[in-house]
Amino acid sequence: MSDIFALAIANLTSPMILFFGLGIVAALAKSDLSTPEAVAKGMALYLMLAIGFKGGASVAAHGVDVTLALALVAGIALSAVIPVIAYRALALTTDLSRVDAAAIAGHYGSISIVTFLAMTQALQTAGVAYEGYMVAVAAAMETPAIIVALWLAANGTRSSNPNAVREIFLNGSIVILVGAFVIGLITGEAGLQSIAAFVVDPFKGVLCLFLLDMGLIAGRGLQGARHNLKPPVVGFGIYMPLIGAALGLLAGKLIGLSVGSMALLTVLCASASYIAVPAAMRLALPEARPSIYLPLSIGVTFPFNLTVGIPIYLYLAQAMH
Amino acid sequence: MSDIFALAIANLTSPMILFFGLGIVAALAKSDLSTPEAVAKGMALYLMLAIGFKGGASVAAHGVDVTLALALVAGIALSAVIPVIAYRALALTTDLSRVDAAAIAGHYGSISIVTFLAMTQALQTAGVAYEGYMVAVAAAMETPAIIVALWLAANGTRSSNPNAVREIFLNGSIVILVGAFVIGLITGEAGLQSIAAFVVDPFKGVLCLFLLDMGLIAGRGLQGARHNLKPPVVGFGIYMPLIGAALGLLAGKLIGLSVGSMALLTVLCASASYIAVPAAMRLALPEARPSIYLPLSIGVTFPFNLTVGIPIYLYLAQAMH
Amino acid sequence: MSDIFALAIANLTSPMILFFGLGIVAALAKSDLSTPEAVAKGMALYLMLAIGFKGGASVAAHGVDVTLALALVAGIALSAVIPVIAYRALALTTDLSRVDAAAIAGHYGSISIVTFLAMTQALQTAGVAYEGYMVAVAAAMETPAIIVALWLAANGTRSSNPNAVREIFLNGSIVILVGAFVIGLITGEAGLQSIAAFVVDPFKGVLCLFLLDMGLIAGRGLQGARHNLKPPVVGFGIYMPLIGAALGLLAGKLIGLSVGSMALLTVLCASASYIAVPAAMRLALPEARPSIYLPLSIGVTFPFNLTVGIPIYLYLAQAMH
Amino acid sequence: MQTFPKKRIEIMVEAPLMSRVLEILDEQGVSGYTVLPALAGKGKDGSWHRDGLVGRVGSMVQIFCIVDESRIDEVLEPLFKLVSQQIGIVSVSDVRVIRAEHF
Amino acid sequence: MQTFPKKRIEIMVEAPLMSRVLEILDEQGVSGYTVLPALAGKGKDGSWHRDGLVGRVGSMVQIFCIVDESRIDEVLEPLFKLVSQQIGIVSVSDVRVIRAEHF
Amino acid sequence: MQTFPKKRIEIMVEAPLMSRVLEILDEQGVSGYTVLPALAGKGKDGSWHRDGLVGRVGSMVQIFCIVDESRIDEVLEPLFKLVSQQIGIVSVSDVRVIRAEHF
Ligand SMILES: Nc1ncnc2c1ncn2[C@@H]1O[C@H](COP(=O)(O)O)[C@@H](O)[C@H]1O
Ligand SMILES: Nc1ncnc2c1ncn2[C@@H]1O[C@H](COP(=O)(O)O)[C@@H](O)[C@H]1O
Ligand SMILES: Nc1ncnc2c1ncn2[C@@H]1O[C@H](COP(=O)(O)O)[C@@H](O)[C@H]1O
Ligand code: NA
Ligand code: NA
Ligand code: NA
Repeated sequence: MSDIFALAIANLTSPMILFFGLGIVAALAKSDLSTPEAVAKGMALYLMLAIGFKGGASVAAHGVDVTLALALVAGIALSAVIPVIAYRALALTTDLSRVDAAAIAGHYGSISIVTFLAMTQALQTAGVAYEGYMVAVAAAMETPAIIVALWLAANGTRSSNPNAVREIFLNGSIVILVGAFVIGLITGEAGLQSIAAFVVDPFKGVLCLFLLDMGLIAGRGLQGARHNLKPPVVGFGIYMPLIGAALGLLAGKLIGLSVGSMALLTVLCASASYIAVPAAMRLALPEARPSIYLPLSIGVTFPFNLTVGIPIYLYLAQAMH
Repeated sequence: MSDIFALAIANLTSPMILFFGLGIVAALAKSDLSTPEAVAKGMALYLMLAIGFKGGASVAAHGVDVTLALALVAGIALSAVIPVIAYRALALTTDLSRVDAAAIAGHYGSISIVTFLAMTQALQTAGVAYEGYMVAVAAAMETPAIIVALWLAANGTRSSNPNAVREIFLNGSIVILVGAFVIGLITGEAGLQSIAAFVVDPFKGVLCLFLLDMGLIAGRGLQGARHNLKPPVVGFGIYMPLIGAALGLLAGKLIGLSVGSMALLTVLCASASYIAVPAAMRLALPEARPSIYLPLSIGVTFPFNLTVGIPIYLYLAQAMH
Repeated sequence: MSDIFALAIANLTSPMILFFGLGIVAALAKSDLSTPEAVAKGMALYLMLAIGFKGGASVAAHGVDVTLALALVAGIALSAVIPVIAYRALALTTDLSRVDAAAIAGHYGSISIVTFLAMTQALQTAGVAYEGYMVAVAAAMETPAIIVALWLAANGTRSSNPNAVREIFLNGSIVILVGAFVIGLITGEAGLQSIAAFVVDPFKGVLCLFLLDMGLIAGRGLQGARHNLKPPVVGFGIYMPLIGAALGLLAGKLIGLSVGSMALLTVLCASASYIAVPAAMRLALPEARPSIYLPLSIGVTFPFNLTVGIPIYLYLAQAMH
Repeated sequence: MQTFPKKRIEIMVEAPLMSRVLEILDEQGVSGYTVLPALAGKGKDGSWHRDGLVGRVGSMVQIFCIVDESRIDEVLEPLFKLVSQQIGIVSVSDVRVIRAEHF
Repeated sequence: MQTFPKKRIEIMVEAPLMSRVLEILDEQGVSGYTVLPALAGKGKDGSWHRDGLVGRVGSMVQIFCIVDESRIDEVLEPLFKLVSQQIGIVSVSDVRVIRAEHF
Repeated sequence: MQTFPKKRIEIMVEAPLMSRVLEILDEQGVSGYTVLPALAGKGKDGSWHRDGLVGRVGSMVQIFCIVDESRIDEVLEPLFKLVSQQIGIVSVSDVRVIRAEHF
């Protein structure tokens, strides 16, 4: 069991996190460094395809056990429960409108796949194994939170729309994650071998370039946060991940996940969405202000998890197991 | 000689085809999954550069024989003859205008490089060798059909234009294919080694992502087909590839191609263009309706060849050889 | 010590240069072959990230010596001196306005990172080693020339602007080069290993595709040159690199660089910028005509260095060492 | 050359809302519309830039639709209802077209 | 500030036709033009979206050209001839420019 | 439906100059603006095309800004000062908006 400082150093000195830091610095320094939107979207597509496919292939290799089902159920439950807690916390500690609070809550129930990826890399570095099906759990956790958020906001104004729900469940990131997972499941080891040079070898490097871009966005988000977010809201962006992480650790312990999978479930609970949920919120809760939930999720919680959170979560997962 | 079902299964369960299927499903389910245009164009560029370069390098390695010349001549002849057959078939079985029929005919005389790539992968899986110069044949078959189509339409209205012809022969996909082929020919094995990590290793994986995108487009095309195409036209999109394939097999047999090259010539004859020819038709035959020839080529024939056609063609190539 | 013709042949028959040639031919033939802007920018980003990171990692591996500092100082000095020479040469041999001459001078004091990359490849092929810190020298040489150019133009009209200077030093290409260099320095060999499959293996291949695109642009630049550039200006685009190269060789010799690093310093002095400097000039010297300095830098000097210059510079570096 | 007066409705709206706006235009039975990508912008709800974005939130599109003067109100009504609760603006200008029957 | 009245010709045309339109504008000796990419659209000939497209067919571009009122007809004539047999539309609107000599 | 008359200022300017123009608009305190990417174009200073470009030079952007008639001159003044020494054009046209208070 490696100690927490070693984990923190290993994390902070990984090329991945350093490129993320470079992006933040460049953004704060107002450099014109930027990735074209098409390239950023292309990398996101690649990362989700690769992680989904590898997850499916590893499930095909190691087979399915009952914990897979348990992990899925736990993930869905957590994705639905966390927004309620987040909503209460915001209601108590901030003066945000019910709709804003509900929208934010939805983000924290859902997940950030990039934070998930960062943890998988940290696990590799620490030589800790994890189950491939955690990708499926990640996909399953993306949407329940959105439904709960709409329900939380409903008492306020009713502007949800049947169409929205379908769009939420068929949003691109879920389709590619689940689709690639199923394909990996079908083609198994052989399939993985045939395209490993694409989905495995360059993966870490692409993630570095992608995190450079995420750093640029997070840096801008940080600036936005400075202007639009009151301290209690910023605080929420820091302690809410820890609350989520605690729940994730407990659940992982209860259903008997391996250390690696436990760390992944933890980071899924701790992370906040900044792709699927914001898009859904613009459709279903237009009154909620993106100028609040976007900077909070991408400018505060995302960097926090990536730099401070990951080593903590991994340490605790090892300690509690 | 592997039997047809084995080939069909192997083809349908390859990551490539499964990602294509994922794309079709996502499109039909109206998911917002999509690849940015720039990324799709970038992948197309990469695939053509890689296939051209590898073809040239393998010719440099194995040397040129008379069958290369024969294959080129046969390819050009087939590309010119098939449109005439297609045109007659459409005139007999459909009520399409002369111009529409001519435009469609042009698509089927020309080729789909992606279908060609899919066959090369199927050959690899089946462990069947093929000649590198078939890429040159593919390039040579792209344009003759267009000229014939213009000639077929000419009796109707005359709107062709000298400029158009130059643009047709210098269209990007031909330039990159032929150019990369020549470069591969010049740099040979050494050149291939130096960039193999780019043009060889990740190739299959990129093809998967590209086919996901093609599936999305084909899915939309399929929907278009449902609305704009009468049954006899859809039928044409299914049986015309088989007619083309038959001719390809015969020609391959006559000029004594290897099994692999024979299968490739067959798939070239069976496939229909959806990049070079449509662009040329918009320039030279504006009266022809893209709402007919695009969905037919990309929504009907392309998926048919990819899923059903390839194993059949490969089986027949092995059987007839 | 390999002779110059061998070097020239090796250079001209490398896939890299051949793809560059293909691009030029395609552009001159007015083919519609093109790379989407986003893809071109993405490749540029990748190349700079990779070269910077590898440079930093190799410094981490081989340690820092005094020549690093000397090389940096020499590079900065050369980047500041060359524009003055270029400016005088233009004043003597052409009828360009002071502002146009100053703007052009700035381009030749700064550097072309792609030409630098081409030389690193030529060194690899020739089996000549070079120091990783030369990337830092390249980054350091990008901007001094710009300041000097503004100063040269100042006597004419004064339209520089404090903002401009900041933007010049924080321009994306410098940030990514230096940032990746520092990250490589921190993560060292281990970091390099972890993402080698991304930054090392496919590098040469990506460079080929990128040079195809550069060829397309250079070809268009060449056409622009034909119309907008008088012979004396075109001549300057040929002899100025040689002057720069001479200074680079001398400086390299004086500070005792290795053969490889000497060749790299030479090519940095010989090359002219077509990304950072033009952008800076549009901001700080709007009266200077891009229709002159862009085609000159990208249509004349860049192809010259890539095809003729590199073998000469490498030969001389070996001869003088 | 004879041209006919029409109205050009221009809608700036967040990318995720695009499909909604197009649905409305379809319901209104307009003869056609075009969507142009926007690169960056600024308004009451802050500024945005498309570069590097991964999701669709935070980038906007411009939708324009040329309609006959007579249709203008019935088309604007629902558009206004939608955009008023969203980030975005709607403007109208005069244009003349060559093929009247086309619109 | 003094401005001068001009006409803004706007042409929506399929990407493959772009070069044709620009040739026409060059022949007409207009002082300049600009091409904007379109993302998606719908018209008599169906709807289209740029995403994922590999070829140029099925995506459109917007070309606009600011010309002097006096030139309008001679410029529209050939444009109309081309676009009438293609997928696309042409519209004209009034604009005012700062530098009259520029157009 | 009630609409209010406004002015639409449209600026074509080189990509590197974009931030300058936006600074000016901010200084003028306009309520907002939008930047659209341009694909290609031609003018007094030659023609350009975005494809394959690595740097930002040689490509242009279109910036439009809807302002109240009353503000038009003070906004045009500095824009003109900037663009007159750069590659680019400025034009103004009439539009009508739904939410007057928005501008
Ligand atoms: N008359 C015009 N109509 C439309 N766009 C124009 C016109 N003149 C110039 N432009 C655009 O403005 C850019 C710069 O114009 P110029 O300064 O004349 O080179 C051109 O490249 C075009 O994109
Ligand atoms: N009424 C309209 N308003 C705006 N754009 C239109 C309109 N009609 C057609 N378009 C655009 O022009 C393209 C071709 O129109 P059409 O020839 O009618 O199919 C469409 O795909 C749209 O992008
Ligand atoms: N006055 C304006 N002129 C041009 N574009 C505007 C204007 N106001 C807003 N926009 C655009 O519409 C978007 C949303 O506006 P808003 O709802 O005010 O934030 C902005 O991000 C701009 O892209
Ligand atoms: Na979460
Ligand atoms: Na064919
Ligand atoms: Na230089």
